[in-house]
Amino acid sequence: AAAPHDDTVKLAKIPTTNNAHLGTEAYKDAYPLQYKSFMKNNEGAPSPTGFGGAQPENSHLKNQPEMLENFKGYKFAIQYDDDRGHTYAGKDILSSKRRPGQKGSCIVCKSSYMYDVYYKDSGWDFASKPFDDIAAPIAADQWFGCSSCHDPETMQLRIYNVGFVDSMARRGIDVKTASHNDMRAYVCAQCHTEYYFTKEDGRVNMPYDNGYDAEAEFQFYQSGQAGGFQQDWIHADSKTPMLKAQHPDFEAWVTGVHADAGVTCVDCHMPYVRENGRKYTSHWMTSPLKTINESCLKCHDESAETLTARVKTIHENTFKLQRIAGQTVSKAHLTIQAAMNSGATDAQLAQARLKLREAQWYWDWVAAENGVGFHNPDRIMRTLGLAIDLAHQSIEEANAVVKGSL
Amino acid sequence: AAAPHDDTVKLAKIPTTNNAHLGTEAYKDAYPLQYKSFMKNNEGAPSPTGFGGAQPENSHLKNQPEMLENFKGYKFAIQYDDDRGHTYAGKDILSSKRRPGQKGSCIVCKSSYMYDVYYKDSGWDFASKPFDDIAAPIAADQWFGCSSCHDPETMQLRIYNVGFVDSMARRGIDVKTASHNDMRAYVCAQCHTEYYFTKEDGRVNMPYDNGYDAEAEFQFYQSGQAGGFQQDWIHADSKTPMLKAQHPDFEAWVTGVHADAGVTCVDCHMPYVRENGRKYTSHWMTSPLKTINESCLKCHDESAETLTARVKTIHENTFKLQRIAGQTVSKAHLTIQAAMNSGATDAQLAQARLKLREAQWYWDWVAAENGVGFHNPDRIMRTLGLAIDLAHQSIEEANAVVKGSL
Amino acid sequence: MDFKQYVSEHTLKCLAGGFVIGALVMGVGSVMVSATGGPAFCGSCHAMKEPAASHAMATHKDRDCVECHLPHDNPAIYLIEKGRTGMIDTYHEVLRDYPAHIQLSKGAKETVNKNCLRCHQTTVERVKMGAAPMDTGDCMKCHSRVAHGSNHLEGGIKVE
Ligand code: HEC
Ligand code: HEC
Ligand code: HEC
Ligand code: HEC
Ligand code: HEC
Ligand code: HEC
Ligand code: HEC
Ligand code: HEC
Ligand code: HEC
Ligand code: HEC
Ligand code: HEC
Ligand code: HEC
Ligand code: HEC
Ligand code: HEC
Ligand SMILES: [Ca+2]
Ligand SMILES: [Ca+2]
Repeated sequence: AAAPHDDTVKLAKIPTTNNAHLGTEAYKDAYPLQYKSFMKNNEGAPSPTGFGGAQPENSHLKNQPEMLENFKGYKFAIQYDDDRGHTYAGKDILSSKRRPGQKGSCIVCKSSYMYDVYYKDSGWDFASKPFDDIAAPIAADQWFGCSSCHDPETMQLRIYNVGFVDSMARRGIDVKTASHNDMRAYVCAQCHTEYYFTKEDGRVNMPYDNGYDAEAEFQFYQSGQAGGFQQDWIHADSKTPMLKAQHPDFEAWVTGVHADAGVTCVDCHMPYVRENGRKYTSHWMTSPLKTINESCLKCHDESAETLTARVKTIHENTFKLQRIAGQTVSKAHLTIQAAMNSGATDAQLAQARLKLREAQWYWDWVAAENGVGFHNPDRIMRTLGLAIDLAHQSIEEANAVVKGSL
Repeated sequence: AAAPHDDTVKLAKIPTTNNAHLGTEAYKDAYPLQYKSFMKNNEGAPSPTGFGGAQPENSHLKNQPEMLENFKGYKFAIQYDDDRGHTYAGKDILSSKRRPGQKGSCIVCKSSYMYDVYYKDSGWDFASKPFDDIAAPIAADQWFGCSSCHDPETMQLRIYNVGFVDSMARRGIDVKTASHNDMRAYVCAQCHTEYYFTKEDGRVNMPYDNGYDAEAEFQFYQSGQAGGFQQDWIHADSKTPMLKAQHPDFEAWVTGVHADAGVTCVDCHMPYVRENGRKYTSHWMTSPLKTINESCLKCHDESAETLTARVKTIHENTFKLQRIAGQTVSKAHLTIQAAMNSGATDAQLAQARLKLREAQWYWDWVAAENGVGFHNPDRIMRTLGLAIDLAHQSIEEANAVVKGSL
Repeated sequence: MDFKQYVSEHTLKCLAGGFVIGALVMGVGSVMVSATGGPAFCGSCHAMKEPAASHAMATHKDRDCVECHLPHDNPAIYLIEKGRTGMIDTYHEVLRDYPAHIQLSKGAKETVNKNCLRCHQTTVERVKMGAAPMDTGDCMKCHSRVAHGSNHLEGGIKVE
């Protein structure tokens, strides 16, 4: 279904010695245009909107200090950065202060080594082993390579993340028979999505069963559909069992206006560009506003300025509510802690904690999503509205337990 | 600037005896197509989205009972209906339970009698006189006629509502020299906008000075820019000085994505239609989804189903937060009342009331806007997010005054 | 050596080449003129492949490109304009420096609008835009896709 330009692209035989086909260098001579543009992922420029961007050490914790409270007791309070180019995927996980103590499952979205070596050999066994052991054999070049998206033999787009394949199957979607257009989203979706590690064997799974939005995913975790998995951690201050949301870019996009029109991640983030009059797919996956002519103006008649300003406006409206939601969630953690200090029991605080867990989930779902609202404005804003409401309800509830209420 | 057809359409001499030119019948023979389509405003069909529509007695108070609390002590708690066709403008104001006790200013947006007779004669004098006296000479046919939008002599679009002209002038915009395209929005904006009656002489004025959005308009009222006008009423339960927002359709639209692209009210609500291969402007101003082919599909390539579903999704996301905001505002009124009953003083409750006033303003701005989010989704959702946050803050504040807080 | 380098080192030659093509178009008779106004000729350039492909899918696929994109006020202006724009097109085609998505310049929009009216005056003559389309934001505000289909179709980009 998903041949890149079918017969028009000359197929090269990529060497497999030392798993060279899991890297990028082995493809350099055969596909120079794609290789060269992929290397642009090393560039670290800010976004014209002032949100996102690809600078090193662009710390979420610095830009939104409320995260320090909200993730207290969990690794995300130690280091949590804005994402940057794909070429950094390996470097950044290896140097992340979140790495120590992790399991093999963390390599799933950082290298197709997961599939081409480990999974083919012994299924999900690698997932529960220590990260450092599993990561050791992966060479620098193999952390994120062409094989993350392409079948090295056919150069067709492929989904190697078996967790995504299984999760989609539970929704009745067979990604093996997906249309070419759908593949242009699924190939990103396999990583750019909310996930959790199953309690049973540590495999990667997605909570899609009830639908793709934040509310449906919360329901998934609440109703026991995640099996033994119940929380990511217990919050240090409020002692609430928390969920961490991770980059639900796919889920945000899929119910939005662009997905309605069949516009995929690739259309915006990997537009067709030209060299010597011939088109090829840009492999610089970054803010589409850096390539607005190719990414947006092929469909939109507005000027580049109008369109950039519009994206910025959506970002600003989103970020305004995101900060309010995040800060109210922080206050709720502290209020529940204060209630505990005043002698409130777990039974008395159950409601307040449940509301806080849900509130933080909605806030985090948006904060972890990378489009800062753009991928689905009204859906994202709805999610933030729910977060604000629930966080306040939690605060009011905790106060009521100790102080009573009017 | 705004001739509806320059030399191409025959101009008819419209009789002025008994102010016939302020009605519709006098235009019937000269402009049969426009007349006939204008009469379709009498049709009372629901909208395909299930929101809005043009049914009689479609009561906001029934669909959102929280309004009964939120408007307590003010006329809007007695009767407040969804709008319907322009042909009902006179009928509905005369039969409204909100009518008794009103002033002449209420006729401003119901009939150009305001301008062509009263204003031309003696300026804004009519505005402070009793409504019933001012309304008495206006014949059934003259309540909303062709002259509401057209200069009866030239048939050009015109703005007769002097209050709008003055308010725009304060923003540096001279509507007399507006482009034709801008006129296709201003002609609606003169009525479909937030307004207040000045304390000084009861004239209609718009709070545009700091910007068009809900936050800028709130700042206008807070900073004394409205002169002697400080509130619409004192809330019966919470004793808070309240503002009522009224149909800010223009303000919602003007910073949205369609306005960016120069798409005006008329493009959607009065599309071109054809008879015998020639175009004329539909004068059935209603939900554009009833004429989705002419209203939307000329610019959009999505199917009618996809587009209708999208509008409905935006409505649903908006309405979800709108209900939460409205209900939280209700709770805030009751909480402040309870605080008063427990002996809290006005000084102690000042902060809680101020937050409630602002919260309700934001909620009402959206509830009174007629696009149910569509005219500017992320802006509207931001406004609702602020409402939810502030209403809860008010509740927490009032509780803290009496019960203390953690 | 890439094209840009080639052209910047041989600017004069290229301009002369462009001029010759333009002059040819202007100079040759009406047979040549009509042979160089349709999708087959216009679509022969790389830059024009996408407009030609989208045109082929549009309701106006039976109208020649020049029906819309050249002024039809009188034959002399038509020919001068054809030569002038032909040279510009050729220059940028050789340079390969045209943007990913070419957009109509202001003058080109006016030309197109006048041509819409040439065929559709009767349809619009009873509404405001009949006399002065540009004032209403032009025909393209609502009909930009009648001539080139669209990339907005459900199912994503069709023209690639
Ligand atoms: C993050 C995903 C991703 C990575 C990593 C990736 N590609 Fe691609 N590649 C794509 C997509 C998506 C397409 C467009 C395929 C389509 O629409 O059929 C594509 C297309 C291609 C094509 C077909 C020609 C074209 O330009 O459309 C070639 C050749 C190619 N890639 C080579 C490479 C090479 C070499 C690397 C490593 C340097 C690489 N790709 C890395 C996603 C990726
Ligand atoms: C289902 C795919 C997936 C899994 C599993 C996954 N990641 Fe990621 N990771 C991503 C994606 C996509 C990004 C980029 C988007 C983002 O940062 O929001 C990312 C970004 C990162 C970054 C750089 C940005 C930051 O957060 O500081 C680090 C470090 C990282 N991951 C570490 C880990 C660790 C440690 C694990 C295991 C606990 C892990 N990842 C598991 C997909 C995944
Ligand atoms: C194998 C997993 C994986 C796949 C497949 C994948 N991504 Fe990523 N993506 C990541 C990780 C991990 C990062 C963060 C890297 C870092 O910050 O170190 C990232 C970062 C990004 C960024 C941030 C770049 C910046 O400039 O800030 C963008 C944009 C992006 N990905 C888009 C895409 C698109 C589009 C596709 C599909 C064509 C895709 N990704 C496929 C894992 C993946
Ligand atoms: C219609 C265009 C469009 C589509 C489709 C789209 N995106 Fe985006 N994406 C954007 C824009 C615009 C931004 C914000 C960029 C900015 O502000 O600079 C963005 C931001 C991002 C970022 C963060 C980049 C950064 O600068 O840090 C990631 C990662 C991302 N998108 C991934 C995806 C994935 C995965 C999909 C598909 C599931 C997708 N996008 C679909 C337009 C799109
Ligand atoms: C392949 C076509 C395509 C591409 C590429 C595309 N769009 Fe769109 N865009 C659409 C369609 C279709 C809609 C829905 C409205 C419509 O039918 O015009 C839309 C809607 C929008 C809207 C209004 C919706 C909203 O959420 O406010 C904005 C803003 C927008 N696009 C910006 C962008 C930007 C920025 C990019 C590039 C990063 C982009 N688009 C890329 C087709 C596209
Ligand atoms: C609510 C505003 C409004 C009312 C009331 C109204 N019109 Fe119009 N009319 C318009 C607009 C807007 C146009 C389009 C003008 C333009 O773009 O120049 C228009 C255009 C016209 C035209 C020009 C031809 C055409 O179809 O575009 C005629 C004739 C006309 N109206 C007659 C009438 C008659 C007769 C009535 C009363 C039965 C009436 N109008 C009531 C707003 C209105
Ligand atoms: C600045 C213009 C303007 C002024 C002044 C104005 N209205 Fe309206 N009125 C409108 C518009 C526009 C609508 C339709 C939109 C809506 O209902 O939201 C409307 C709708 C109505 C309706 C029908 C729907 C409903 O609310 O039940 C009534 C009744 C009404 N107005 C009464 C009044 C009264 C009484 C006054 C004076 C206190 C007044 N109007 C002053 C513009 C105005
Ligand atoms: C003179 C004041 C005035 C002007 C000018 C005006 N309106 Fe209205 N509009 C009203 C009033 C009043 C109502 C409510 C009538 C009722 O419910 O009785 C209304 C109702 C409506 C409705 C609701 C119809 C339904 O089916 O529910 C729409 C849509 C509408 N107007 C659009 C427009 C558009 C578009 C324009 C400009 C072309 C416009 N209006 C100009 C005062 C005005
Ligand atoms: C891009 C199209 C578009 C533009 C521009 C637009 N509207 Fe709307 N409007 C809509 C849609 C869609 C709805 C929702 C209709 C529904 O759900 O049935 C709506 C609803 C309304 C309603 C309520 C109708 C009802 O069914 O009760 C009013 C009144 C209204 N708009 C007035 C205006 C005014 C005044 C302007 C300009 C300031 C404007 N609109 C600009 C598309 C538009
Ligand atoms: C004269 C042209 C025009 C008309 C008429 C028009 N639109 Fe749009 N619409 C646009 C443009 C331009 C955009 C911005 C995105 C883009 O560039 O495609 C847009 C964006 C949208 C979007 C995405 C933005 C969002 O807020 O989610 C939706 C949905 C939409 N339109 C629906 C409608 C509907 C429904 C109607 C009819 C009631 C309508 N439009 C009438 C031109 C138009
Ligand atoms: C019926 C009139 C008509 C015909 C025939 C026509 N065009 Fe166009 N052309 C237009 C219009 C209208 C636009 C503006 C489209 C827009 O704004 O999106 C346009 C835009 C263009 C553009 C700018 C790029 C773009 O897509 O907007 C190019 C280049 C172009 N045309 C070339 C051609 C060629 C080559 C042909 C013949 C194969 C052709 N046109 C036939 C009306 C026409
Ligand atoms: C020699 C190759 C070539 C041929 C043949 C060609 N074009 Fe073009 N055309 C181009 C290039 C290159 C551009 C972009 C110029 C630029 O970047 O300003 C262009 C631009 C255009 C534009 C947009 C110009 C503007 O400034 O708005 C139109 C319209 C157009 N061409 C129509 C045509 C028509 C009609 C024909 C046939 C009579 C034609 N072209 C034949 C190469 C060509
Ligand atoms: C050379 C004559 C000619 C020119 C120039 C022309 N048209 Fe047409 N147009 C036609 C004919 C003939 C039809 C009937 C459809 C057909 O048989 O191609 C038509 C059909 C239409 C239709 C109805 C079909 C549809 O696609 O919705 C519209 C709208 C239209 N034209 C608008 C325009 C616009 C806008 C322009 C300028 C960009 C334009 N036309 C330029 C001849 C022309
Ligand atoms: C504000 C939007 C708008 C603008 C600007 C506009 N049109 Fe239209 N046009 C429409 C609508 C809506 C229809 C569909 C009417 C119908 O189907 O009954 C239409 C229909 C047509 C048709 C008839 C299509 C058919 O199926 O027979 C032609 C021809 C046409 N327009 C030409 C033009 C020309 C020429 C211009 C510029 C002078 C123009 N239009 C500007 C909205 C517009
Ligand atoms: Ca980034
Ligand atoms: Ca209505």
